[in-house]
Amino acid sequence: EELTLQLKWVTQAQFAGYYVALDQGFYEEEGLEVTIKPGGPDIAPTQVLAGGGADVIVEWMPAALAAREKGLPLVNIAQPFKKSGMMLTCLKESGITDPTKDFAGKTLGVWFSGNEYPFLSWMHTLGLSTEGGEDGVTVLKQGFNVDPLLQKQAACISTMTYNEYGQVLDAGIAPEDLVTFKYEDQGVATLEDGLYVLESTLEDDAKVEALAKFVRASMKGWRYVEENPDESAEIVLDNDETGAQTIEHQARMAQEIAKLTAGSDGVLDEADYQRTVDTLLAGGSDPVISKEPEGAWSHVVTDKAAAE
Amino acid sequence: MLIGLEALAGWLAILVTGLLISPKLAPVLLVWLCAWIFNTWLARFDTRLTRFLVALIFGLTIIALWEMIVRIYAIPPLILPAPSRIAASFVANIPLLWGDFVQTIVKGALTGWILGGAAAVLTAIAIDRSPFLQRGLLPIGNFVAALPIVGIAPILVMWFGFDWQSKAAVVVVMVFFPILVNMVAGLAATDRMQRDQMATWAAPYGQSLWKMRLPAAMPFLFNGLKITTTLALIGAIVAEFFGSPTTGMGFRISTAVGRLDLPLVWAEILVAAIAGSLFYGIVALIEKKVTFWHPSQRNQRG
Amino acid sequence: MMNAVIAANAVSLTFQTADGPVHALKDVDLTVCQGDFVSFIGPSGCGKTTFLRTIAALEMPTAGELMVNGMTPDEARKARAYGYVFQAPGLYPWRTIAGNISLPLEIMGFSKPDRAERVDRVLELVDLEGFGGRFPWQLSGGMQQRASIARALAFDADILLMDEPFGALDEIVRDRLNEALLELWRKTGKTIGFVTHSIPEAVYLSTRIVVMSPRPGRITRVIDSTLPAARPLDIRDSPEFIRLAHEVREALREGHGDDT
Amino acid sequence: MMNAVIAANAVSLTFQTADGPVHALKDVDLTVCQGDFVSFIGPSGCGKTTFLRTIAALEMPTAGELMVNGMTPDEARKARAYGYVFQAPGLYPWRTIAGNISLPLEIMGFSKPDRAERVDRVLELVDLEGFGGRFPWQLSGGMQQRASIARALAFDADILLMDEPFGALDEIVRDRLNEALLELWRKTGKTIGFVTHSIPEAVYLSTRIVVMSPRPGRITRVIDSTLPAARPLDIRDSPEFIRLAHEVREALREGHGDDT
Amino acid sequence: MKNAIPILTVLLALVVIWYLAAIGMNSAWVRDQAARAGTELTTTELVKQTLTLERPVLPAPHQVAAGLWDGVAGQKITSKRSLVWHGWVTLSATLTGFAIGSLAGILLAVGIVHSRTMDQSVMPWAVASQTVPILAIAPMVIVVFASAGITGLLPKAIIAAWLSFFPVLVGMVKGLRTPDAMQLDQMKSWSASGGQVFWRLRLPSSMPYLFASLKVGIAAALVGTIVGELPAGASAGLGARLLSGSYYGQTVQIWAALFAAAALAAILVIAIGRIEGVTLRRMGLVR
Ligand SMILES: Nc1ncnc2c1ncn2[C@@H]1O[C@H](COP(=O)(O)OP(=O)(O)OP(=O)(O)O)[C@@H](O)[C@H]1O
Ligand SMILES: Nc1ncnc2c1ncn2[C@@H]1O[C@H](COP(=O)(O)OP(=O)(O)OP(=O)(O)O)[C@@H](O)[C@H]1O
Ligand SMILES: Cc1ncc(C[n+]2csc(CCO)c2C)c(N)n1
Ligand SMILES: [Mg+2]
Ligand SMILES: [Mg+2]
Repeated sequence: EELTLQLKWVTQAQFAGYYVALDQGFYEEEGLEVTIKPGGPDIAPTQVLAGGGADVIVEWMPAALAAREKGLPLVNIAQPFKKSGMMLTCLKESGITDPTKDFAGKTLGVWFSGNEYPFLSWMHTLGLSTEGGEDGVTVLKQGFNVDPLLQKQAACISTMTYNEYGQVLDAGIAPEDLVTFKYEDQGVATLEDGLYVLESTLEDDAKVEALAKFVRASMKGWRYVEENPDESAEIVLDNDETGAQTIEHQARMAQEIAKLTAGSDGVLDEADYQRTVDTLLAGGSDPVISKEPEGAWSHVVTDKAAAE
Repeated sequence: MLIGLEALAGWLAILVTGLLISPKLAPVLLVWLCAWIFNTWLARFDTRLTRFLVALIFGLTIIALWEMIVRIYAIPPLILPAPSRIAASFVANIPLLWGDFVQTIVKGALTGWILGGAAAVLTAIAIDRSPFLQRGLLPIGNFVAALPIVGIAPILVMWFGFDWQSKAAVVVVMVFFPILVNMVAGLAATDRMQRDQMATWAAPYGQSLWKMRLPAAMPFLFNGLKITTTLALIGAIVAEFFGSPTTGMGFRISTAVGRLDLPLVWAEILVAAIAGSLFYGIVALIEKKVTFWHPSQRNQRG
Repeated sequence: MMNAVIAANAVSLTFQTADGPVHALKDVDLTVCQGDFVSFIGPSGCGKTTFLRTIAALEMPTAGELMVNGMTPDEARKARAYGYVFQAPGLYPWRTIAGNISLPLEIMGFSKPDRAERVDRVLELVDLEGFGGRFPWQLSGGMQQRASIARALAFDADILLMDEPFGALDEIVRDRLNEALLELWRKTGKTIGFVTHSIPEAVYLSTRIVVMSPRPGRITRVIDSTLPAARPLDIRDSPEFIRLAHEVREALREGHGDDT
Repeated sequence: MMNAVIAANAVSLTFQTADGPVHALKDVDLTVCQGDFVSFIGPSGCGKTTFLRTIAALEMPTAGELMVNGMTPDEARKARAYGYVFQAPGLYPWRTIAGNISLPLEIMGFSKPDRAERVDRVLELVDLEGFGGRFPWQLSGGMQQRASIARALAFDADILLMDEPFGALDEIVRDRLNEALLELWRKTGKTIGFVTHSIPEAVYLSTRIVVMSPRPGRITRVIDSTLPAARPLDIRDSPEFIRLAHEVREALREGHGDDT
Repeated sequence: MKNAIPILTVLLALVVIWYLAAIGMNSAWVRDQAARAGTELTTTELVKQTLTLERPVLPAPHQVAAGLWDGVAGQKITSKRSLVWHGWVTLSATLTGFAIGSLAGILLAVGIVHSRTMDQSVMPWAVASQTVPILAIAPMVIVVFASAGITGLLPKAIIAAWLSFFPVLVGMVKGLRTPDAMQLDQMKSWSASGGQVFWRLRLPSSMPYLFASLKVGIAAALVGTIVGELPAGASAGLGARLLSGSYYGQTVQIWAALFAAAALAAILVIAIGRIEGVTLRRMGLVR
């Protein structure tokens, strides 16, 4: 059986579980033929799914719920990432120590293309406008890399624990010179990499069967990553067509990722879901979602996966 | 008349194959055929008004066909929104679109285009007297012009910050060499007799530059300016992908795609197309006024 | 000898081209006096244009000596001694006829009212009153050529060099301009160098006819005109005129080699 | 009257332009017989070219009747009755001289050996043997013009229409080509329509000289030549020639209004 | 060859300017680092460090050269780290797109020259089509094609074709219209058919214009391909290489890919120039 998975970003250890499952033949054992499509900047996985270019996508929940409100019936079928890896990283010399007081008047780097929702929620809870000015923050659409921080174009930038933070360190800035704020610690964490399909897919029992196999094999992949981060990094590297990744960086990423997947068996925890929804609903004047979503998740696939 | 019959046969063939591929296409093909026949009839008059009408009808037909196809095949709006939805989004978002237009086109593209153009013209005049520099600079210029902007953009964003200044810098880099090359060619465009005349009057360099070379270079300069109008827009928009404040057309397009607000994306594209056509049209109009004497302008009557 | 305006002494000019050297002029000797009307005639490529250009300092001779008004040609050029009419009108299309005529005047620093006055005067001279505001491309070829002549006349240079100025005109218009040119020359006493392909034209206009021959470009005959100073148009049917024309044709045919 | 090859009956042609109608031809009557050599002369813009083009069906008369070989001009064109030589050589730069000459032959579907044979024949006729493999820009202007004439001759049309074919050539070359053209005409008995600006050329070549006048374009005089059929070049110094030339000049001057 | 000395001179000047700029732009970072580490720097040390940074703001020429050399010669051609391999991926899509684009341009031009309706309808919109920021919506194009089951080389090639068809169209329309009235009249006086006029007059006279616009077109096609490669992040090609370099802040890698792309463009343009030379010489259009 054939399945196409659309990733949220370029080939890197963030998606090691899937690559390992493919490489180690976990999918094959289940009788699946899986194609993994790497993503990239400005590729919206939700749009690819809507266009029929993929069967399953890896997406963050805020973007998925926003798409659902826009009329694209996305359903979360599994949640391999238990924790959020998002944080805001600031230079110590910018003088920021307390998010509730020090952000006003500063420039902050934020990712857009559907990744901006957690940030907007957070700023709303802090009561900060994102339109700039004395008592708001100036938002800069952060490009592909950590340059805005290194060039001091922004006081803080968005980073992932497993990726951009490492890049900042690699660039030669010591951890002592940095201040970081994890969304997790600020109480605004939202669920990250989950697996989503269209509602209609779940009406087809054969498809559900295949998805169950897929989730089971993928989780097996993630377990493997947690146990063998270095080898997993190698596997990811083999699958990277650009040849730009380095083993050091990917190995560290695999280790950091393992911290986020730890404790997840793929089943979405309703409490986590509710926390994400609540955070998003609090989104202020331009809320990410305006009403409590319904049917945005389903356990049928994970239940089936566990049953066999 | 014979040619008319041939063309008709051709259209019938297209019609039949179209219907064979998908019978649902019948109304689409019918509208197309009617519009085409009407246009063919209209094109015969060949006046300024009918030329405009023909182009307009062609455009409207395309839009009508687009709307029909989207509806007939129920194409999801997440892939291709219908023109009616795009228009609705356009109307609903005019203040937003205006802000983006100012940020990207007025501040980014226009500033960069003017700076780049001015720099190119001055450079051309500076190297005009030195064949050595010309021979050395132009091939390298062509090489630099071939550098894909997408590669330069992140670097310039890194250098000039994320606001419109870096977009203008990208535009400067993009338009500089095409204008330079045209201007250098233009300054060399005087024929030998015209230069000899200046020599028999013992004209100093400044006079012959001002009274002969610059006027003679205008058609070439405007050629370069026209080509670069669309380049300037593209450069300013694409550069926003590599970092921008939270306004601008490139910013809006990428975030709107992320939010699956496709009608807004297309409304931005519409703004870009209108602005680009206007920009081009205005430059062409100025060209007409400035180079009224050039054969290519004189022959365009009626 | 009267005061020599142009004195060429064994002037040679060789162009270096990709196919080897071209001897455009070889050992050309010629003295032109104040008030002479000298025509140059000869087959294509014999160096007529080149010689005129050399006089005007648009080319440098590679050998020999050339003096104009006792100066080098380049000094004479800087002293604005020449009016030069090129074979094609060569008007600047972005200037009106009046603007074209006033262009050399601007360059030479004439005052604005002086310019306007001169432009009007020469426009009348070449029969173009009322066309000053038109652009060159709105005029017929003949009118453009006349404007170009007017331009060369406007700043009153002592030496007028004209390279086939009437080549593109029809016979009737040409006759008129020939008459007008003779008239102007008689009135002003300018020294004129005139290139033409037409034997009757050369005979009709000149005090001296210089016959040239190609490969290498050289002077083969200099024929002094025996016609009177006053020349109505039908002097061209007179036996004296026909004799001179015949002489020129014979001279031309001698110098005309196996060319194309 | 002998068999009329071209019969124009009150032919008029008016161009509609942005500045109003231009009467390029008005009530032109003319009959040209088999074997005639007709020259058209007249000031610029009098409709010479337009009349030639109308005969060749490149323009449509707006009034009047025009018959060629008893057909409409367009039928005659389709029957390939014309060879047309334009004022400029108009050779295709991407074809050799031989390729240029054979182009109309290819279009008309002549066989390959026939083409080669004809190309050789006309090249010889215009004195260009050995130049068939050259490209146009490797030849002088005169040679190009001859190649262009050769091209019009190659397919042996009965009617040869030539629009100032020698306008750009110098006098000596022109003389030669004039002689050659007369020779050809005598040998083949073609009917020739010939536009020129030169009075001596018209007198030298023609059996009839058509003098035209502008605004509106019309025929003002038709002068039948009294010269003998055999015409050496120095016939031009004969009193009869000079008389004819004078007559033509007078006719021209009459028709020449207040033009430019 | 007489151009060699001027080019080398200008090149030398550029390299010098580049070095100075590299020192200038990188020094802020070096100073910052020194301050963080609490050390003092001598000028020579400063200069040395600015030219050997791992993540320079502006890499020095020798760093780029080393990056290029490593990418071209330091790897097996089939390796994913080889610029030759990425160049090849980009090249194949460029050529496909260029073929589609120029063919479309030529066919449209033929139609426009022969049909007044097409001339009046299509031409104004062809101009407008180029004002659509195709580069900005490239990601969407890729997605839309993917939804129609078209993936891989073709979507990139279509973006390339979109950018390259316009110059070819404009040049070809101009070229096909170069024959002047006299040449057309000549054909008419021989009563040539429409096809004969096209093949023997219009097409040959359009050749110089065609080649000039093909050169512009192929450079545009390359830009289109590279942009098409960007959103498809992790796939191969010079565009992907640029992007990943940018993503990881590896300036040397960006510049190396950039120069590789420019060199590819230069090679393509020169190649067309060669074909042009041979063709036009055969046609006798070059002296
Ligand atoms: N710039 C140049 N470089 C090389 N050769 C030249 C140059 N200018 C003229 N010649 C050659 O010098 C010779 C004389 O040319 P010139 O123009 O003086 O002839 P001409 O008598 O004016 O002919 P025409 O009657 O055709 O105008 C010709 O063989 C020409 O090819
Ligand atoms: N296509 C056209 N459209 C409008 N007017 C035209 C056109 N062709 C010719 N004319 C006008 O018709 C008149 C006759 O032109 P024609 O070319 O026949 O003159 P001609 O006698 O050949 O002159 P020349 O000696 O200058 O070649 C002129 O006034 C000309 O401006
Ligand atoms: C233009 C752009 N858009 C979004 C992201 C954010 N993003 C997508 S996946 C992912 C996980 C980290 O690798 C992150 C942060 C980015 N970096 N650049
Ligand atoms: Mg000359
Ligand atoms: Mg004519």
